[in-house]
Amino acid sequence: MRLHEFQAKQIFSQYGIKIARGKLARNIEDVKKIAEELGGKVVLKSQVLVGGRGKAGGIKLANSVEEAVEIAKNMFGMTIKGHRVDKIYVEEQLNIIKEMYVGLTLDRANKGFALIVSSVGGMDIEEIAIKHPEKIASVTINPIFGLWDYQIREVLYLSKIPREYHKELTKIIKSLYKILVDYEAELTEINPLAIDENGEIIAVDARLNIDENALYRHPELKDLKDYTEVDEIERLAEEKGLNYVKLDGDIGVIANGAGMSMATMDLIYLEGGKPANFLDVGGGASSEAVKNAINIIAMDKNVKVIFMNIFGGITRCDEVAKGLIEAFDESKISIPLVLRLAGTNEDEGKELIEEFVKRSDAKIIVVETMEEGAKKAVELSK
Amino acid sequence: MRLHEFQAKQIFSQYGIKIARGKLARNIEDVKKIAEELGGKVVLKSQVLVGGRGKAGGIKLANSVEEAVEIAKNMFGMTIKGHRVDKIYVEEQLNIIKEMYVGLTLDRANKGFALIVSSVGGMDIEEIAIKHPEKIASVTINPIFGLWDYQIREVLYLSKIPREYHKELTKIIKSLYKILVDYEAELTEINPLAIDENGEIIAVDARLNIDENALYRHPELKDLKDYTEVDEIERLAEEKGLNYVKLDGDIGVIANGAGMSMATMDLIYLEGGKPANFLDVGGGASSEAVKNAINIIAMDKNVKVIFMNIFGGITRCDEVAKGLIEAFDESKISIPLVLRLAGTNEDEGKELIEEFVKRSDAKIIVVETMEEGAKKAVELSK
Amino acid sequence: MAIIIDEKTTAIVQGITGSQGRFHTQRMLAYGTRIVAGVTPGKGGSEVFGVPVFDRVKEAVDETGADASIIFVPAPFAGDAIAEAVDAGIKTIICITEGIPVHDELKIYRKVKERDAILIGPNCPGVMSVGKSHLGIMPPHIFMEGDVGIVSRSGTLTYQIAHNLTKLGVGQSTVVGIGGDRIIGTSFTEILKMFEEDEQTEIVVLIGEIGGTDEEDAAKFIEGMEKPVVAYIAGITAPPGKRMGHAGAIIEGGKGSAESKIKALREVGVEVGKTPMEVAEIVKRMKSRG
Amino acid sequence: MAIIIDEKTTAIVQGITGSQGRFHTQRMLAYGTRIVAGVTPGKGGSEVFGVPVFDRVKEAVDETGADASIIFVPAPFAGDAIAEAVDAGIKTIICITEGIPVHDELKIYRKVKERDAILIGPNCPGVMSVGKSHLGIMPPHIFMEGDVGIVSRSGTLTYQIAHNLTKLGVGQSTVVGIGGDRIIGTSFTEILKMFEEDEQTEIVVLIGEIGGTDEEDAAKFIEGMEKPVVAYIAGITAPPGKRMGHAGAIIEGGKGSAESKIKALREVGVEVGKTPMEVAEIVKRMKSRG
Repeated sequence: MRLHEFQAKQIFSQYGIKIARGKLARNIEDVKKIAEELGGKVVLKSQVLVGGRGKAGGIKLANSVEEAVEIAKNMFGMTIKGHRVDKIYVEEQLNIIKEMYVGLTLDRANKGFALIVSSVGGMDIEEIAIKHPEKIASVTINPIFGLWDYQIREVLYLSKIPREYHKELTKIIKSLYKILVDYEAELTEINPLAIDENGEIIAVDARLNIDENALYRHPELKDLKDYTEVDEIERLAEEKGLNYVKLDGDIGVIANGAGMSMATMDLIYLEGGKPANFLDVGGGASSEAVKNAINIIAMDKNVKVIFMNIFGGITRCDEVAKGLIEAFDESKISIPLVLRLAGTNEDEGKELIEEFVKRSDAKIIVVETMEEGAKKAVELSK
Repeated sequence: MRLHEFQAKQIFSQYGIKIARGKLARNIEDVKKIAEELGGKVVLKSQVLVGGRGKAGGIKLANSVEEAVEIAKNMFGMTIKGHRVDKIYVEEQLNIIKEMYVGLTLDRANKGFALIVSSVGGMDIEEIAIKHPEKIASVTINPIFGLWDYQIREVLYLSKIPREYHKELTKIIKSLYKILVDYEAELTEINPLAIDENGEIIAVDARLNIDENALYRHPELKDLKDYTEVDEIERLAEEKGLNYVKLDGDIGVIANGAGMSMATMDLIYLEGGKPANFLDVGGGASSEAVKNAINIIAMDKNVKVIFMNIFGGITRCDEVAKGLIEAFDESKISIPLVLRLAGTNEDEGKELIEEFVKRSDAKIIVVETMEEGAKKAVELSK
Repeated sequence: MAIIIDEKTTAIVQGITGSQGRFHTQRMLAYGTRIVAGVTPGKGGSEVFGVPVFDRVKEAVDETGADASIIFVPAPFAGDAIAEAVDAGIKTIICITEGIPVHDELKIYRKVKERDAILIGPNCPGVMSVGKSHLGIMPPHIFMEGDVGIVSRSGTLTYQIAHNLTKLGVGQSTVVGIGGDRIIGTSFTEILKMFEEDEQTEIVVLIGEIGGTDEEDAAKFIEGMEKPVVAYIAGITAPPGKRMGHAGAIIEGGKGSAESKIKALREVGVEVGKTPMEVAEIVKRMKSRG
Repeated sequence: MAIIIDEKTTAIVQGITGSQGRFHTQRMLAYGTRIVAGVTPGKGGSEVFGVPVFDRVKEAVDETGADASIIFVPAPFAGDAIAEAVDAGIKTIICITEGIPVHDELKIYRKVKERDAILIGPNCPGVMSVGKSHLGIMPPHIFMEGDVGIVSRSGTLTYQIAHNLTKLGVGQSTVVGIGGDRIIGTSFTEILKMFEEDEQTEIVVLIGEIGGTDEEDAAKFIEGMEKPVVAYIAGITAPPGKRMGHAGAIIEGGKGSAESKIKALREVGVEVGKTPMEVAEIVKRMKSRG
């Protein structure tokens, strides 16, 4: 779960990391008031849970209250990579003389965390990492021992950041690590971490991603989850406990298992079609889950055909058939559905479907293999 | 550093462990007021930093305010194993139906912590541990992984405490472990841990020993250190940074190194004498430290002779001689001192002493070996 | 022979009294797996399908001498269950549980290594040594005994490919689901090593997916392997998903995509099937040549 | 031969620019110890008695190939210094620093074991392989090369007994101060094992003191040793000290006193000297018999 900049900054600040003065605005009035408080020279930062907002015009400087209001009028309601802006963080302008990068993240390969520091920061850090890897210093943290001070000295030394800043940076890195541990985060990142004209080190942006699986141990964090900017269908899917991601194609996909779902999408692509979504009903899916899945996909107006690809291991094909029939029965679904049903209780499932197709006008096409199903679905989408 | 019961209970309570209602009294007035608040039926518990106060009469029940006051009159000022009572913790009486034991302590042999639980508790727990080891359940905690839940289940299972109490005990054990880690304690212990008539589990006593070496990381704890009941000489020695323990013999002992100091005491004992103290001036002792050491020992009225046994490794014998001379010069010490000086700069040191003895009336007897020195000191003490 | 488990493996089921534990215990017993005990704290003394239930793993091990454990314990308690198992001396642990916090998984990874044990999973379908022993949640009827080893990060996709192989008359030796979480106990490379040394296995099928660099690392090992490997990588069209900030991109250094994985595997001579069926066909072809 | 260090050992000094580090570096160099580098963060590029100083241990090791380290870093930073040394690949670490928090010592103990390194100390006088190498703070002039190994928890008492031996014409092989803290990196037993295998050492002197059960544990090992052990235990008259509540008594189970240690040692045939001089005399007698 990714937090907004303003939420992450609040937490970072509680751990002693310096941030610029600023407040969250939910409307033009707020922007006016906050800009006045901050003396007019402000930065307006759209609060959207997506990267690259700077390049997409989601961050703007204003040199007066009036200018701030004008910018905010355009910024509220704009869409950045599909995310609608309904919150703006208004912050004082800083005179920055240097931008750096510091981040801590899960390191899968080394079964720990990576501490990454760079003497350069800002929007182009990823490119720099590829083109100038020598500008990126990192160490691996073994989580059972935690972060050693010598490791901080090591990355700071390798980063070639002037020694005068090491003491303050050491404090910031220790705070970030403490946040990582206390909040069971997957990522704590400051990019850019800026040095201002007074030599103060200030977090200009703040990123904090929490492990959703650990949220039960941090009930206070659940309230920080922001659904307002998320697609309506995605929100509904999450409510129903389904793993759904909207895409821009026209073939609805339902499969059981994440790997199976991806493989199904890949097959559609190989046949020349475009998947409208990723949807994993999960292992051992109930008829209820299958019904919900079909209803959610049917909400997407772009969907011309649904390909449902089930290989029953724990999942029972008769359960799947029941859910499918209920969805078609109750919701009068008119979209054609290509069905591939194999594995546990395959015959019972197929029998149920056969009966249903006879007694209804549902367009359900049963296929034998997933390869065949993908081909059929693409055909029907053209 | 051992905390008082009332200090430990305050911390335990902050971590969710239930304690009886109670307050600290520093005089009879306090006792009266607190006993009234608690309804008269109270327990008076002397706050001294020594074990076995119950058996020594330092814990008494009162059934009325008047009785509480009477008991307090006797309790204030009494001495328990050399510790003067100047604080009484006044607590409500509980109706206890069962006493248990739970403790966490440093486990030297296993390089970790030991979690110990027993279905029996109270004053005789150590005897029980020897006579009925089967009544004591314990597990070792590897500190880098921390305490696993299964280990708590393990000790509770082995302790044979009825299962209905396991849930609450699990919470208490987790709290005790958290205290151990947060405060860098060497010991957190509740003995007895009582079940009252309502089935509530309550810490009747509370023990928390903090690692003195870690105090710099817990500055707030330094203020909890209580010197009031400690021997005046011991307090002064601590101020001067000397490792001093008062004993009841008449031969003052000064040596460098803890092992050397103990060996010196053992030699005195073997020769039929009794050491008046343990005093380690430490490795690389300065003349200042030596001077302080002599002055502190001279404060003890029981001391008839001082045996100073220095083997100079890092410690330089000339420095030692200088400190000794200063002490005798400045403080006009009349107690005879047996001096054994060997090792680094031995000749220079001995020369300084020889000159000093010539020009003063200081009674300094120089010997060649520690065995000889012990014999001489014992002779002089008779 | 087989890897990880075989007909001599005696196993306990942790979380045996839960609905998942109960359901799969019955299925594993039906397959012939030697389930000798179950463990659920507080349920000691009861039985599940004739299997005695204990309160503690240590007790279960002392009583039965079990050498493996399969874990169905809910996510908040699963890490602790794994620690209990390894501290009781169990050397092979298969953790089915999904949704374990990643900080727990990191700690457990070190705990298992400390005891020189093997952890398969978490969030995996388990291990099937075909015809010998099944510790997992796989549908047994789709497998056929043979000489193809399968190692996979995905559950259903594994069944699909095993099913395809069986339909083509190609049997399997051991089928291992290593789990879909970011931190797992055993990597592709470690399983490939076992297959390379397994007498029964002649060909290995590796089923990967986007994310992480485990497939790229495996490619390095495959370069030195005697036995041929056929692969399938899911996720060419997958949405980039929730990217881990800049930091994630920096440490993966351009790896992690399906393209990167397929490229790495092809460079060391691995045939990568475009569809699950193609994977089975490649294997079939190899065998008829071979 | 010698144990732990010898004339081939190349060492770094962590905390070389402090007053202790500087003082003892000079003494160790004078003894002929091969000190090849020093480390003090922020002081890289300087020199101490001709020894180059680096900011980081890794740098020092890369530049000089050092295989041992002696630590004079102040207590709050000493644990970190040990971790830095082992992670840089150093396998022998001697920590002189006194006053390290015990929770740090516990963590460091595990860290050192994880890297299969040896930690002597903390709070110890170091190691003297007589005539070959000295990594410690011992007074070199009291030692004489020979075949008696000494292992001790106490500093000054060690010098006293070594001095006594030298005066009686009995030389020493290696003298090891394992440190006086409750949690130390290497136990009596581990050092006894090394002496038992050391060709130079013929007799071992063990100098213990009250507290803990390390001497009792050593007695168990001595029972199976070929080489004779002579012991001294300090603290018969020591005040019981700050007892660790009931818990401490419970886990030590009646062990820890000088009596308990002397009894355990005598039961396995160890001669225990009543005075430091008697220890030396016992050894002398053994040698003249032998």
